[in-house]
Amino acid sequence: MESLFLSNLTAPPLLFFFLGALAAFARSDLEIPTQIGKFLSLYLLMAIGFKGGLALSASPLDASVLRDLGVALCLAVIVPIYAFCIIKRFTPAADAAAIAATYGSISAVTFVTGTSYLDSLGVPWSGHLVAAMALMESPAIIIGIVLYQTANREDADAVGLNWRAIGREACLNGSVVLITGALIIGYVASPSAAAQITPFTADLFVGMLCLFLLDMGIVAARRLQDLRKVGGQAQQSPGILLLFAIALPLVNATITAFVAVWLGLPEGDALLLTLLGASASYIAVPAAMRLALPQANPSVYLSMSLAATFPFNLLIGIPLYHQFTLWLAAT
Amino acid sequence: MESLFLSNLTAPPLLFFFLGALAAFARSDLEIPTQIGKFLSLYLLMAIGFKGGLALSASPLDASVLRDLGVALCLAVIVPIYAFCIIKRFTPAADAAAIAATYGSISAVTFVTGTSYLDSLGVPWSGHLVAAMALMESPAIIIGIVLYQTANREDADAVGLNWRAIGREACLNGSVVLITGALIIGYVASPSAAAQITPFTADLFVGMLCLFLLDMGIVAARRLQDLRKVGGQAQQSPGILLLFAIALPLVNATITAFVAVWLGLPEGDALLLTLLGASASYIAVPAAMRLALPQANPSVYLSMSLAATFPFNLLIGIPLYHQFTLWLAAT
Amino acid sequence: MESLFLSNLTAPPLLFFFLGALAAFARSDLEIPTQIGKFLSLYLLMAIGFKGGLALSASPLDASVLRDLGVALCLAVIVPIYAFCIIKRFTPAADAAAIAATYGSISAVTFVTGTSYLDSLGVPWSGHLVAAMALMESPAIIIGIVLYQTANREDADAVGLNWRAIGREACLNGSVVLITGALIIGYVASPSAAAQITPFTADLFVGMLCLFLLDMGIVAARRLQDLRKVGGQAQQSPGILLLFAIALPLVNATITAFVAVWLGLPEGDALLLTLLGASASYIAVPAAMRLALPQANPSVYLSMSLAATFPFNLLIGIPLYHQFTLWLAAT
Amino acid sequence: MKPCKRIEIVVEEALTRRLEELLEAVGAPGYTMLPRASGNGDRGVRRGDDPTGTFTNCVFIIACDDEATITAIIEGVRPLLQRSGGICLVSDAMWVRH
Amino acid sequence: MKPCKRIEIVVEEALTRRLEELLEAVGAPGYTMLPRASGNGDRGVRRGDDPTGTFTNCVFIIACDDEATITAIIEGVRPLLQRSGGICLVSDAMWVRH
Amino acid sequence: MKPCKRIEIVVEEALTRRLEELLEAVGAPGYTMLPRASGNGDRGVRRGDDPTGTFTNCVFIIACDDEATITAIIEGVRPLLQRSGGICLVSDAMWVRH
Ligand SMILES: Nc1ncnc2c1ncn2[C@@H]1O[C@H](COP(=O)(O)O)[C@@H](O)[C@H]1O
Ligand SMILES: Nc1ncnc2c1ncn2[C@@H]1O[C@H](COP(=O)(O)O)[C@@H](O)[C@H]1O
Ligand SMILES: Nc1ncnc2c1ncn2[C@@H]1O[C@H](COP(=O)(O)O)[C@@H](O)[C@H]1O
Ligand code: NA
Ligand code: NA
Ligand code: NA
Repeated sequence: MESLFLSNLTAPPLLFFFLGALAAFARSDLEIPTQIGKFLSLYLLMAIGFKGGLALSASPLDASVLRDLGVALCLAVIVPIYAFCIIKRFTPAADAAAIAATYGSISAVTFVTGTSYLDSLGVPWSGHLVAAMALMESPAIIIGIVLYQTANREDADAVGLNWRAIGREACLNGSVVLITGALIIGYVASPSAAAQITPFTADLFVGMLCLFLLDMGIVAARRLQDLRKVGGQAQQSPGILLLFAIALPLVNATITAFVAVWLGLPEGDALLLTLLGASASYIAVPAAMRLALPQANPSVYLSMSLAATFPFNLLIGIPLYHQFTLWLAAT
Repeated sequence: MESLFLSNLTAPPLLFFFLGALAAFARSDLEIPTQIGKFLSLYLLMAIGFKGGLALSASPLDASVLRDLGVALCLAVIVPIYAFCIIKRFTPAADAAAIAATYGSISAVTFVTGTSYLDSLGVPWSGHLVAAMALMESPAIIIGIVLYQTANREDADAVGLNWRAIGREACLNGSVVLITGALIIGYVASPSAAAQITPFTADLFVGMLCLFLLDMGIVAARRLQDLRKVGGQAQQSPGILLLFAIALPLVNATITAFVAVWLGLPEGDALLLTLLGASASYIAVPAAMRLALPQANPSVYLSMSLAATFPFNLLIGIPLYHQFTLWLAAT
Repeated sequence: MESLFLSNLTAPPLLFFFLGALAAFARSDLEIPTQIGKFLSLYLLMAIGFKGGLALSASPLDASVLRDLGVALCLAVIVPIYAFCIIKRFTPAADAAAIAATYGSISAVTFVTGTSYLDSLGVPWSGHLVAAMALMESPAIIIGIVLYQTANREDADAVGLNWRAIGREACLNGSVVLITGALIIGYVASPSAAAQITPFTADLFVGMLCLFLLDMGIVAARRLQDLRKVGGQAQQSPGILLLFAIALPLVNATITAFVAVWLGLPEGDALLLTLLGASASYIAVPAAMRLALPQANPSVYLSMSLAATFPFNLLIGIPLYHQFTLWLAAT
Repeated sequence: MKPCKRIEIVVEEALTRRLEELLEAVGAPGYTMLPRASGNGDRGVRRGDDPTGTFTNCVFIIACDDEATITAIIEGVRPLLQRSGGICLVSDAMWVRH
Repeated sequence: MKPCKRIEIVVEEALTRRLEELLEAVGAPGYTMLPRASGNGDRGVRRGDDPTGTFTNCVFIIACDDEATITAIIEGVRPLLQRSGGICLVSDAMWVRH
Repeated sequence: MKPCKRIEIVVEEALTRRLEELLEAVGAPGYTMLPRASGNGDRGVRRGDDPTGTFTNCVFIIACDDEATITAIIEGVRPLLQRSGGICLVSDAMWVRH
């Protein structure tokens, strides 16, 4: 087990994340330009979508695939509900709803790092997990807003929520569209066409991931510093928020791992599904929440997800959940 | 014939173009940062120039190459002249001149997509077509302005055109310089030096093209939406403009295809030359027109070229012209 | 010897540098977006660091490596001191200090172009030269400021230099952090992990270098034009500055070459160390000088380094120093 | 040249589309938008560096010479600022008519 | 501090070089240019997203305290705006002399 | 709405952090920063195109209604401008309170 942790911690993508975080903590001026950060993130979404589509086209779409997708969808609906019930005891309803939505959704880069972890161990994984990821991105947004509205009927009415706009923004946010689109294109691509694209999507993948995680390390470390500074503004102590940022992924991972093992998923798929459960969104959901729930404080939910949960999942979560699902499957 | 259309429509680059257009029509927030769009476009120009130069250095420069280049240059001069004569009956002279220049010039990305179409079919093409492309980019700019001046002597004099500046801007616009430069560099590069660069210029080519066409899909769809909105501003109905945007490439393609077959060009070269005739500029010419003919409305000529002709050539034009040149050559 | 010069001048990276410079002199609108320029530069630093780390891990860290690093560090301390003594006779003390710091430090891209030159000739070089480069980047900044303070005690006191901030900015500037970090990551990476990243860091290297040198050609040519325009502002004639910009690298190269040959370095390493001595910083040092020595004129030191020394080293320096070290070693 | 008001609004980039829709709805004669600004205010630092755009601002500049439209813009932007932060400055300027 | 005019000009990015040449020609004391703005006006939306720069704006800010130069800038920019669109605003400001 | 001063500062990007620290130190109520500006002035052209950021500017906008803070900002920024160049403009504006 220790070797899994160690080999994860010395994987170059992780080390580049560390490098970025260290640079930011030391106040180095190392910086990835914003548009490059977005480019790297678009690249990763496109590449993982295309990879998933290729893998999907290689194995027939059968009932078990549909079952897995259905289960993933259920998780995306259930997780934010119980998360909201727990968190709202400690924070204002708007913040609780935004946190619930954040943790009910997923982080594509955490997933992508998981696939690169599995690839480096030589453990196979199935393409339909990418579809599961795309499916799990949006529902939490809707659920989060409904929960808030139920809890705070008056305020919500006053705002006059535009449900059509929210629905559209949830389902059509850029990352969902790009992953889904690339997945379908990879699925329908002829083998010769796919072969022309794989040097881009496959060979560069780990290198681009390294560069993106370098950026994420810088951003996460800065956000952590800012969080300490403006800690007083939030209505909760940073300590409580940090606790939640570690506890929520652990709880979600445990539940998802049980489901994965109960479904009898193979090793790689079990880890990836667990990782989807454990990970929290830091792009799609915060973007949607700023529009639909502006009264929630982004320094709370975005910082928890980006500065605490994301590094935790990357550094400790991946090998931990791997070990846990293996152990569960063995018992 | 149907299979050519179908295999073209399911080529990943085209599908990414669709994906971008769909995302924009659905008002998704999917977006490629501007500087990334420019980077992808620079990459494609550099890569196609280098490829062309390598191909050119492999086959001796003989009389037929010079003949083809001469013919390409003639096309670039003649096309805008007759286009102007037709269009100026329907639009103000400035707009007619700008449209003529736009359609007399070429679209490097349409060309590049054509080469990727041929590569996927295994049809060879010659490097000197890239040189033809570079040659065909600028003349239409000068011709367009001369035409406008001839038709509108008074207004043109009032503006006080700076011919030296126009000439320089036409011949030294960034894309011409980059394609030509990369072509020459590819031509003189030693085989071992070329081998160090091809992983960049050749292996990534289709993947980068996919990402760029995703961007172009978004931009074209948005421009189409804007065109509908501000339709009333132009002095023509959008319908007429759309008609021209489809009719002009068809006419130009027909003429160029006859020339290509009359020259006895091999299959791949005939398609590429036809594509150069049929395609319309949406970078170099509009940029030059904004400076030299500001009285022309860019919503007219740029939208026609970008939002109608470009997708038309990509989706239908390429296999159609292919089929047509094959049929012409056979009869 | 002529063949070395010629093969260097026809190497694609150099030709792209020429292309950019030509485009800028001709006032073409060819332009690499700023964030793309930074991305390319980050890529090169990451790639050369990673490459160096891999090479280092392949050969055992022995005493000679430590000796080379120590010598490199000494050079970085001595060069700015004698440079300052010479230059301060001709320019104000602040400018002299900034120039000394600039030429005492190194240019990573010149180094990188040197490695690509060696690779194309099939001459091997050692990974620890990358470590030497990282070590040589910062000391000159501190030395330069100390020299200025010693020469101008009063002014320096008035400014109230914040030595802690200067030290941090010198040692933690982005390029040092990225090269060092990537070097360490390359060193500890397992062979299988390294194999996943090399398509990114190694295969794309020369292509990305070409694109970056295209950008540098544009920037250097523009700076040269600006230098002529504002020449009157500086307190020295552009002629003197240009002379220094060629003489300083020649002197530094001669000294370093003697040291390299005296150390008995193999051919490739001797060239790279000489190149480190000869090259001048145009990113890290100017950035630090703007903060610590704002009274020095950046049009002087940055233009000398970027618009004269950088092209000189690239075009003539690399083969010249190569020839010189070979000749020294033979005698 | 004729007198007008120069309205300058700083909001986070996520709200760009909302603000554009508002300006169109109230009939603003035009606007210019500068993206990718960073900033600092009551709600803490917005570095303009994260991939979400939540901590990135943008600046709108609106020249307007119609009293009613000016009021409509200000009243329309107020709730936006209340919920999501930002500032709105109004100053006098002369509009060079062309 | 001394009083001056703050001139703000929005034109499309393609005209940047023309405007810079104009400012140099009339002897403007300096200028600052913010690139990559989007906008909306009489000539429709300019999204700032296309690869041509035709639908992208930029903003020039010029501080100037010389009457004659101010007039020269305004008169020089007017035909540019007439042909290609854009706006020019002039307002009062105090220039902190250093 | 209440009256305030709108302070606009152009400095080179390398000084961003210094200026931010200054604004924090004197208690400015907030600021907005627009990066990647180019410009021209006494010290020659700054194209905003080089990899060092030395020839790139940025624009700070600060709304402030407290006399003492305004003075502190102006006096704090003056030595910065003296050594490294740039400009500082102060004008009147109305601050839309939300
Ligand atoms: N006094 C101010 N001057 C200039 N910009 C400000 C000021 N206060 C706030 N801002 C801008 O508005 C954004 C949101 O402000 P706030 O809602 O106060 O956090 C900040 O990130 C700044 O960009
Ligand atoms: N009233 C206005 N306020 C601010 N910016 C404007 C205004 N009108 C036009 N603009 C800017 O000027 C550009 C060209 O305007 P127009 O020529 O009216 O289409 C627009 O894209 C805007 O960026
Ligand atoms: N009169 C001015 N109007 C607007 N911006 C200016 C002016 N003078 C200087 N600047 C800006 O301040 C920067 C430094 O100016 P300087 O110190 O005069 O070289 C320039 O690059 C411009 O961006
Ligand atoms: Na989750
Ligand atoms: Na054409
Ligand atoms: Na040196």
